[in-house]
Amino acid sequence: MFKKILIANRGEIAVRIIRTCREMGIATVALYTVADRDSLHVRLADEAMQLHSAERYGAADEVLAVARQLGVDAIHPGYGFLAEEADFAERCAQAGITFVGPSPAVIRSLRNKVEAMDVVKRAGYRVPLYAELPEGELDEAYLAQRAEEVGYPLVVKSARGGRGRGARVVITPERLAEAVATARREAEMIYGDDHLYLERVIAPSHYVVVQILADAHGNMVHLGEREGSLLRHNQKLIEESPAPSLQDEQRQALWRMALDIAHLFHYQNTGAVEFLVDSAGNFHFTEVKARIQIEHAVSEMVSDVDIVREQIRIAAGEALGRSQADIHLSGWAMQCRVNAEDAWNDYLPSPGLISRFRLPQGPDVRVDTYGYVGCEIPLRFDPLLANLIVKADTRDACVQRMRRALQEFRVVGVQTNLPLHMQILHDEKFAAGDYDTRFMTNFRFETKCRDEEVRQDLAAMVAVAYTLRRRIGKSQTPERIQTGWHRSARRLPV
Amino acid sequence: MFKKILIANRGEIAVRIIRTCREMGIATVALYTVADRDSLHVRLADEAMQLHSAERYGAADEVLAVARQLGVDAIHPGYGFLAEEADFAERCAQAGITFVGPSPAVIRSLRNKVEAMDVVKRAGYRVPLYAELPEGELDEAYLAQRAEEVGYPLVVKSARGGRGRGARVVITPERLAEAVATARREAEMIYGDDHLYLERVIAPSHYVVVQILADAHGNMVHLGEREGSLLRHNQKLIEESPAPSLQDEQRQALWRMALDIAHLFHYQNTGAVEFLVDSAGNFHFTEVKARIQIEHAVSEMVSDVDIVREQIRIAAGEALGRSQADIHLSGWAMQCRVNAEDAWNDYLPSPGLISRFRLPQGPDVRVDTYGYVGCEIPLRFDPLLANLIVKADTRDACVQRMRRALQEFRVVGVQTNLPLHMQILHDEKFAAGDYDTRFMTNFRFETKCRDEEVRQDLAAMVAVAYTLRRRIGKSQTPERIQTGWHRSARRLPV
Amino acid sequence: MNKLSVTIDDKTFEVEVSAQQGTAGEFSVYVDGEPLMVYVPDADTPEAVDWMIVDNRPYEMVFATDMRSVQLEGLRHNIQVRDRETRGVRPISGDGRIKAPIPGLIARINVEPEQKVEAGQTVLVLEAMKMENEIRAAKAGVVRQIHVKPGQTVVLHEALVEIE
Amino acid sequence: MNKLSVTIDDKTFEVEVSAQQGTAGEFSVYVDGEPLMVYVPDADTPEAVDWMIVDNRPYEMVFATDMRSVQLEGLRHNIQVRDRETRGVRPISGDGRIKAPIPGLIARINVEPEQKVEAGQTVLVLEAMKMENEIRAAKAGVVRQIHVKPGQTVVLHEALVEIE
Repeated sequence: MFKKILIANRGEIAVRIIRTCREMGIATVALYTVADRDSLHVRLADEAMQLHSAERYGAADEVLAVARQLGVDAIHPGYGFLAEEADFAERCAQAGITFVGPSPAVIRSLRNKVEAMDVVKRAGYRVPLYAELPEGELDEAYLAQRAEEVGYPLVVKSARGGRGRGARVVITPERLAEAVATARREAEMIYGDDHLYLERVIAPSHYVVVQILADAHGNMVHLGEREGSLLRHNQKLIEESPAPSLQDEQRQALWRMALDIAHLFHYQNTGAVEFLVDSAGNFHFTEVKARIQIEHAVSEMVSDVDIVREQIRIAAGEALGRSQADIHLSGWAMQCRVNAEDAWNDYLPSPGLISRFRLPQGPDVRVDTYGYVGCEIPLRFDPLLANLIVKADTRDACVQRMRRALQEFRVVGVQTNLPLHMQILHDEKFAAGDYDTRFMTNFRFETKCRDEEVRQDLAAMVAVAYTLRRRIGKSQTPERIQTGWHRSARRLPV
Repeated sequence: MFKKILIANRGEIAVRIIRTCREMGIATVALYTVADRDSLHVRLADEAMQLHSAERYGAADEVLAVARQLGVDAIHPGYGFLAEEADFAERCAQAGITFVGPSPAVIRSLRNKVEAMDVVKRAGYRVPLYAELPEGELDEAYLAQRAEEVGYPLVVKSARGGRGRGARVVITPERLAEAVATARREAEMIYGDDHLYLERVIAPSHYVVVQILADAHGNMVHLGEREGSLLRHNQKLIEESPAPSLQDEQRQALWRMALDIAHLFHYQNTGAVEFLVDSAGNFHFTEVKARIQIEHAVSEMVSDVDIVREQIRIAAGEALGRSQADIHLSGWAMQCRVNAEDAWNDYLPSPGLISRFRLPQGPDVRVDTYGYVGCEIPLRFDPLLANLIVKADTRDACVQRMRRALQEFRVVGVQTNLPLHMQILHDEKFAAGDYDTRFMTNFRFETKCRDEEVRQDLAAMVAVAYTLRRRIGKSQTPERIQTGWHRSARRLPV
Repeated sequence: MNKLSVTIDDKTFEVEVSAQQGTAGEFSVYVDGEPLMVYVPDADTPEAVDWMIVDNRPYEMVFATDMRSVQLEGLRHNIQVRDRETRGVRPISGDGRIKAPIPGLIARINVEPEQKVEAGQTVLVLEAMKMENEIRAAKAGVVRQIHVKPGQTVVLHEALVEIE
Repeated sequence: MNKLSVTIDDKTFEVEVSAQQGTAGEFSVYVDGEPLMVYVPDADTPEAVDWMIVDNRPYEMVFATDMRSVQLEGLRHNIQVRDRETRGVRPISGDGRIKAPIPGLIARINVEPEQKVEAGQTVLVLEAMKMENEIRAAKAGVVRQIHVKPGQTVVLHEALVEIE
């Protein structure tokens, strides 16, 4: 087994990986930028090195240099940044360092979304209608014709990016040319590759993924499916397992299909095979995420498998050590992605210094976060502050538990989307498990309080708060309070 | 189901009960003394009432008065205080309020430890040698003779108290009379009942309990056993399930025996049947704890059953709804009792205001606590600050996970016994599961640091800390810092 | 005792607040005549207050640092407080120095150096929690010094203007 | 640059500390000649410091408020710091007022009002972190005022004695 692992990531996933490494007796090396220096992953690691180059956690050269300098024998990329970068994985191998993930070849074949769909389609599985676009300038007529083949509404995507960033939905032909141009610029900017394709939109639909584990000895298992149909800005806000939209027979079929598809690519390590489920209940393969996912803990909860531990064991060449029969999926798990963003201000990021931080506790409640009281939430990175995951025997109990956990979760110093989650969890249709990809589009964030007793009590509390503040004479300049308050959260009285 | 439950307790167990009530949609009423007003259970409850009488949480009259005033339909006593008080349970019934626990009759028959042992002995089960002592002044010769029948070493116990408080070990006859006198005074003081008995000491031994659930419809199940042989001052420091000292056949026999004994008392609700296991592997029944226990979460972890929820359902007259076959004990769970006490100062209580509080997180780690940053830990009550519970597939993995969790657990403002737990978890024999009731007696708390690099780094850090403090001119009077620092943890700069 | 008008979103309540003698953090409050007991932890550090108990109902909330809104149970409410006492408040000190009766922001200054003023004449306007307080001269005289500028924030009892 | 003797339990280290220019919270430290880089978060609030990074090794610790012990990785170490500079430190101000060069506790006062003192004569002893600092007169003169008493704690630059 590895002696020392470098974690080329930040935030809650870096903390998550450190925890498992520590339990496995593996020393950890954390990386940090100046903005991240006070993050929890730096405090918890055995060693911590600062990154100086502009690419930050994506700086392949610097990461490899640190890895060599500190003599690590493996690098865990987490998600994003250097995950799913075949070239980086190759350079690790050349440096004699194990990349915790699939082989460069597998990453490459999966990173090109069009080729991946070709393979799956040839194998006889359903995929969305799609059409690859040649590089360079395109003849309008040709473009229009390709679009006709796919049909409208369609989405213009980066061949490297897959679903998510850089994608452009086109409802009618006249918007096509412009959308392609924009998507090309974005793809070039985000992925350094302007290779595009058109994909037919399937809506309404359900997003489901199957979590799989595959070792180097030909053993492959799945840990059930997750549904992530609750999206905002292409981000999964809530994910759960099992998928409420599926019947058990569908589940079985989905699992088999996912394993077969993973075999097509000779997949290894952990990954998620993603599908769209149309209203007729057909599964359309979209892509394979060749890395750990933000929502992996949901599958950990229902399967009782530590996915990060298995990832590391597989990377070290060990056998899975459990067959599908040994994996008992039980109960219902759900994850809320808690972002540092302001639900009352168009969900803009809300950076700042955390002055209070109370994590929910109790049976089968788990929070993965890099925050703590006194920790600065930087503006630069993803607003993801914490993953709140709960599990219970049934979906109803799971929803009840999540509501309870959300109520206990307390963050002061930055604004979070906890109020949004609370309202979604109290939405009748969501509570009934009756939702699809349209849910968030139609969801309205409630802002009015209708309970008169609460308002009366609130009036009393506001009056007392005002009286107290007036009594203690202090300047009320917001700036001074925002910085002052927090900083002074550790100051001695003079 | 109940609409509103009053929780006649404090600390982590009150918080624990509130969580389940909330998930069941039951409103909660918290009680608090002035010293406890800032505890988490007050903040999380739907309603909170202050207790004014000197008996505090044991004040039957006041608790019932509040219950009537706020119209609760059930009272959960937690452990200690009004739990296992038959008279109180009776008064609840008279007031038309459900007492969440066994019937008054059952509590009575179990509360008298001598009668309970009589019953179990008559039924043909092994119990320690014991001899009841008549009330009032005792003739020396008679006392000596009763002691001879029991044999030395023996322990003088309160018939109401059972193991724990008020118990006195006697090694040789000459100490007997004095021990009996002291035990009598203590029993009178603690339990208001000076009824004593002598019990033969079984040492070395293992303390094991079987967690059971029994409904009003004749259904009874067990959730496996726990071992709590690691004691200090009669307090279980660490408890785990399953018991490392038992073989599987022994386990099976123990479970059957526990259920049979519970049936002897027509037991209902949740409880723990306690045994001593001697070096020959014989089980000696000692008592039934007729309430939820501090260590219940260990059984929750391995059985996936929310014991508090079942307790409430049973009290409401509902059927268990699962047979023994539906309960799958899996994995290994362990709990560390984290006390606010100073390991370097003879484990004296360490009250104070919590200035930093970082709870360990990650897969299968759970913390039940009433503390948070800004919370005052009162001197008056039990030093129990938090229960840290972890679960993993195997005992080795469980120990690894507990070490990791202890390392993450951070409390500043009060001193805790976390360092003691860390050292126990690193003890070779404990790690091997090879320990009995003598372990803590022989355990030596390590205080020396042998790592030279760490000391060199420490010297550097101390020098920097000194330099910083000197640069920032502030009074260094410890008192002012201790109070000042914390209070100011929320002060604005002037 | 302190008389306030508290507006929560669109609804205004008339509130009276008085501290309980001898019981730290406890206040007796009347909301539209309705008596309530309010307990506040850390009453000595108001900016830190993030929960209270009203009668027997505990609430956790987050006050905006400028007290213009408060978050409670997942909702954000706009709040406004008008103080029926400090409107047109008289200066604290009997002498010529006019001090700030409450912390706040200097909205307007109505006088100039060397200007003559009558007793009770408005010298400047102090804004605190969205409420304008006219600060008046205690006695007739000449403005000798003005220590503040419009837009400046002042702390409690900070000297504002000196009249001779 | 700051020269210290740091004793951890029974072992004493000679340590030199100097702040890195322009990089907040970073210090260059020599321990018995061994160079180390130390990063301190919240360097502006020393009492709050509960973790640091030495070179690339992060540590979490708890310093006792009196700096007489520190807890690290489950062990408690007695610590003692002696400052090789401030022993016999000269007063900050050139004039007759002697101010505290470091925060601490007045251990002894060696002079009385109206007493004549020579330049360099010890007027009082200031104890800080288990170390006694002799505070001396900058110039000859007569003790006009003594602002402190033995046992009193003083903050940085607090006026102690006035000599005329």
